[in-house]
Amino acid sequence: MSLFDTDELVINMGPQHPSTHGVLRVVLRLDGERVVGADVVIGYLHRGIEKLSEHRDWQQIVMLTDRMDYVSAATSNLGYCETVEKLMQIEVPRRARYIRTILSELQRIASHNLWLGTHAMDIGAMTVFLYNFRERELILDLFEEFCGARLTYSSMRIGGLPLDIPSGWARKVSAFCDLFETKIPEYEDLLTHNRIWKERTRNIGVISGADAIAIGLTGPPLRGSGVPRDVRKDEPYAAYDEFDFDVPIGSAGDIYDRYLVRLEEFRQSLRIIRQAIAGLPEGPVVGKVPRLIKPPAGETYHAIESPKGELGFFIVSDGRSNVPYRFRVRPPSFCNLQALPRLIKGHLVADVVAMIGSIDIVLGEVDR
Amino acid sequence: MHLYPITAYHYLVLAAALFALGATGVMLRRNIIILFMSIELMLNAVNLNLVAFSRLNGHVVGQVFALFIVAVAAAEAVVGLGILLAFYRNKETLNIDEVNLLRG
Amino acid sequence: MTSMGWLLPLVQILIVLNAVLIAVTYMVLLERKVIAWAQSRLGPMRVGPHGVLQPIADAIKLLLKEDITPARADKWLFTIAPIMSLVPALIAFAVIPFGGHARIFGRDVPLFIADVNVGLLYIVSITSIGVYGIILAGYASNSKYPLLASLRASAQLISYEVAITMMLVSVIVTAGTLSMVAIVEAQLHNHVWFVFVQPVALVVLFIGGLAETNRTPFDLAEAEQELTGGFHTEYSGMRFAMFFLAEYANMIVVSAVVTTLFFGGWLPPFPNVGWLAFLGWIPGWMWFLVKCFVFLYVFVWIRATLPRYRYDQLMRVGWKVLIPVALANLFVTAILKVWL
Amino acid sequence: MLEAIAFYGLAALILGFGVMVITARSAVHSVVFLVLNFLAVAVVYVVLGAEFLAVIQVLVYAGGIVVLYLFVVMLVNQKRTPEAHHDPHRKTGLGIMLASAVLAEVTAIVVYTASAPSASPIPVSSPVVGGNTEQVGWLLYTDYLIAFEVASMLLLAAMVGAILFARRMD
Repeated sequence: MSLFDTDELVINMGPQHPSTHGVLRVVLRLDGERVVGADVVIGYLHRGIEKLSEHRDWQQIVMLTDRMDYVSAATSNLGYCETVEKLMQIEVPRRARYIRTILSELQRIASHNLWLGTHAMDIGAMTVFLYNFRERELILDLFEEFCGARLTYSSMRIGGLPLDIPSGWARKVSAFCDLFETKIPEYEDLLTHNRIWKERTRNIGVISGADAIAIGLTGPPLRGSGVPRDVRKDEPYAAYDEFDFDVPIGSAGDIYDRYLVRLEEFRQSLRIIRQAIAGLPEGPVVGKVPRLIKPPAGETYHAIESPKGELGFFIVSDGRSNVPYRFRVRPPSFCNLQALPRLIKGHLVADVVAMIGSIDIVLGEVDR
Repeated sequence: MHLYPITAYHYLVLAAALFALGATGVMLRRNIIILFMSIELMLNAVNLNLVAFSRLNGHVVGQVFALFIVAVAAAEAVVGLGILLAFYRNKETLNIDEVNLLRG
Repeated sequence: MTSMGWLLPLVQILIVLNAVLIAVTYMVLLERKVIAWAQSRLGPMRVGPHGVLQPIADAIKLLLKEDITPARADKWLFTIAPIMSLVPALIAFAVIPFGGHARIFGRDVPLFIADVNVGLLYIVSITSIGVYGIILAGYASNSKYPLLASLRASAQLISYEVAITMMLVSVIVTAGTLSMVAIVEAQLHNHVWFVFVQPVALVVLFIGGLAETNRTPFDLAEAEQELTGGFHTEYSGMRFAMFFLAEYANMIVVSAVVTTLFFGGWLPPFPNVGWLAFLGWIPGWMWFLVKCFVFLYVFVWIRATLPRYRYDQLMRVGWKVLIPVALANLFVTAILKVWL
Repeated sequence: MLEAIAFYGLAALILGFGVMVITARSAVHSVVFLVLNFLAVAVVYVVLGAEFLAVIQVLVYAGGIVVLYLFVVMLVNQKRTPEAHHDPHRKTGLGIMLASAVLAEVTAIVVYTASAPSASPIPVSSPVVGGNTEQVGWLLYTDYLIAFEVASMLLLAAMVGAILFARRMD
């Protein structure tokens, strides 16, 4: 196509487009099929969660955090609850911390399932999509049994959990782990050594470790570039300091490495869940929490490793009212999305969808 | 010359009419691309003639000639459109009347 | 007698056209079912037992849907594009031999519409017309995604046609004829299916066929995830159905051509082996359909398995792999043909 | 009788599409009519017993050359229509006169020759011996081998030339 001196073609990818994972809008300037410039336009799903939170009392905010990263509600719940606990210096019982860990690792698997399915679908492998949803369904069943919801769980409370796990639940989780372990090779058979998959993902969207840090990438995109940063390891929260697990890192920093990193995280998550189930302590699931939650005046920042990256909450309390004075989220999707214009410049249209997929964004979290 | 039965001459008349159409197009239109297409029409008329003659003489030499014309037409189209694109880049028009660089 | 001579081709055309259209609609059902099984789900189950009436429901839906023409579209081209896409796909069936001769009502009836001596070239030239439907659809829609898709599709079609045609020449050299019927008969006389003589040609032809029909992994002109559906994005209702029919009819054409050229068309397997003679009891057209079905199944199977190539990779595969291989194959074939 | 119907039908189609080619307002429409015209001509070739040429006509002309035209028409994104500018020196009437003169002359020659007593028109239905494709191929690779090779060189040169012309000067 470069034979012909065509004008630059501006196309709007999104906000209504099958592979922008929601309502992301990317304004692409194309020369033939090559992208010469890209502007990412966000805000189509803005609901003002941060501002809204300054008018809800502390327990109600848990529900709002569900609606940020709606495919990974449990980790958002966890991040918020731990931040408030840190602010109020509440001791969470060990059993609650274990269960929180199990929930957030299950959530990580479910989120990665959704990511792998849609990412593979964007690149054209439709069967992987349905395989992943088959397994994600089982996790949703587990969550439903635990808290009654399948998407927006509100599964945690400040100081612990709303309720203990049902009897037999732990056994079901173990059964799921055994089953899921046999399913990972199914995804790998379809993708990892597939020539087309490799050609589509290798050396595409490369970002070096230094660049990744400079942009502020976190989570699998950062680890795919070879930076071993994982909040679970570096600043352990919940019960992560009690378990053995590895932080997988990539080397090339391309789409393929990010894929491999997430695939390995499936296995590491299973490892953590198994240890947690095996060592699940007895005891209460709620700590000593005052009836009226009113944290002392002060501010705090606390981050957890959500499936997408570092999810941080910055909360200021004035100590007088029963609402936060300032509530601010550091959403991993939003920060990782910043890499997109830099990644796609000079690539082809087809790569754009692969890259949007590889950084794994959820627009609910980007726009909040 | 009767309407029926159809002889090779009928085909010759058809070819002549097609050729005249092409010639008209070349003279009337100003869009260079349509001009080119008119030339293709004329080449086709010639081909039709050759095939009709080949039928008339019961020999396929005419068809071989027609094949060569197809090859030449392909070459003509390729080079012609290449020139056209180069021209279009410079002047941003396809009007034959504006192809007057040699007029000074 | 003369009146019968006129009637026969008409009846044949009617039968083939209807059979093809029904086959195409059921091809869609087959695809949905096979992919569903590959993905551990059930596929259509509601319309009729196991969804066997689904194609009819789909057809009725498409027929009754509102046929939208975008306001700024070129109406005339927008209307003619699906027709230019469907017609070549259907008339390609004219030279495909579904069987040898059969005796029906005491008459010797050929199971093909026409046996022209340029049969194979006819198919190649007819399919090369199909590209107009795609280009015009993209242009007439006056919309950016379809335009991009139609440019992709036409570049793809044109480049893969080269490899396919060269491979067909290899087969023609082997068989020594251009007629589809004679190619099948050549396989009978040589006592071997050409798949054993020209395995490379089969592979290249099938890959080229995938690209020609815009199927996975070469379906990037219809990539929903990239181009929101491709050149027929702006189409709806009956006109969309025509593109749909054309695509699936083309798949059947490719399967039929591959069957005819490489797998002995209507011949039973190994007709020269004595103890396999009982296979000859099954009529030839059944064999033909079975072989076609196998290839259609492979089409669907590939779709369920593979991701999609990128545009430049597709071009690279076409120009830097398939065409050199096709040339080398043709060269070797010609040398062997002359010296052996 | 059947042949007469076929001939007049096809002739009407060919000339009709030809008229559309040169009168269509949009160049894309012209291209479409050109394709249809070529297809009709291909059918005439079949009627005349030149199946191979007919297939080549469809394959090379309709499937190849005209696609090129279509590409160019679509890619030269026209900012102003070519017909808008009118050269005052242009003599349209003279053009029509010239074209009709050509038509009249050629037709007159044909009709005169056909009705001359010396020319006994051979009915078209006289059979051509042997397979058409083999004959054409045989002639191409024996008597016209040099011409064939020259044609292939011409195509090669055209290809190189076109790439040179169309390439961006940078």
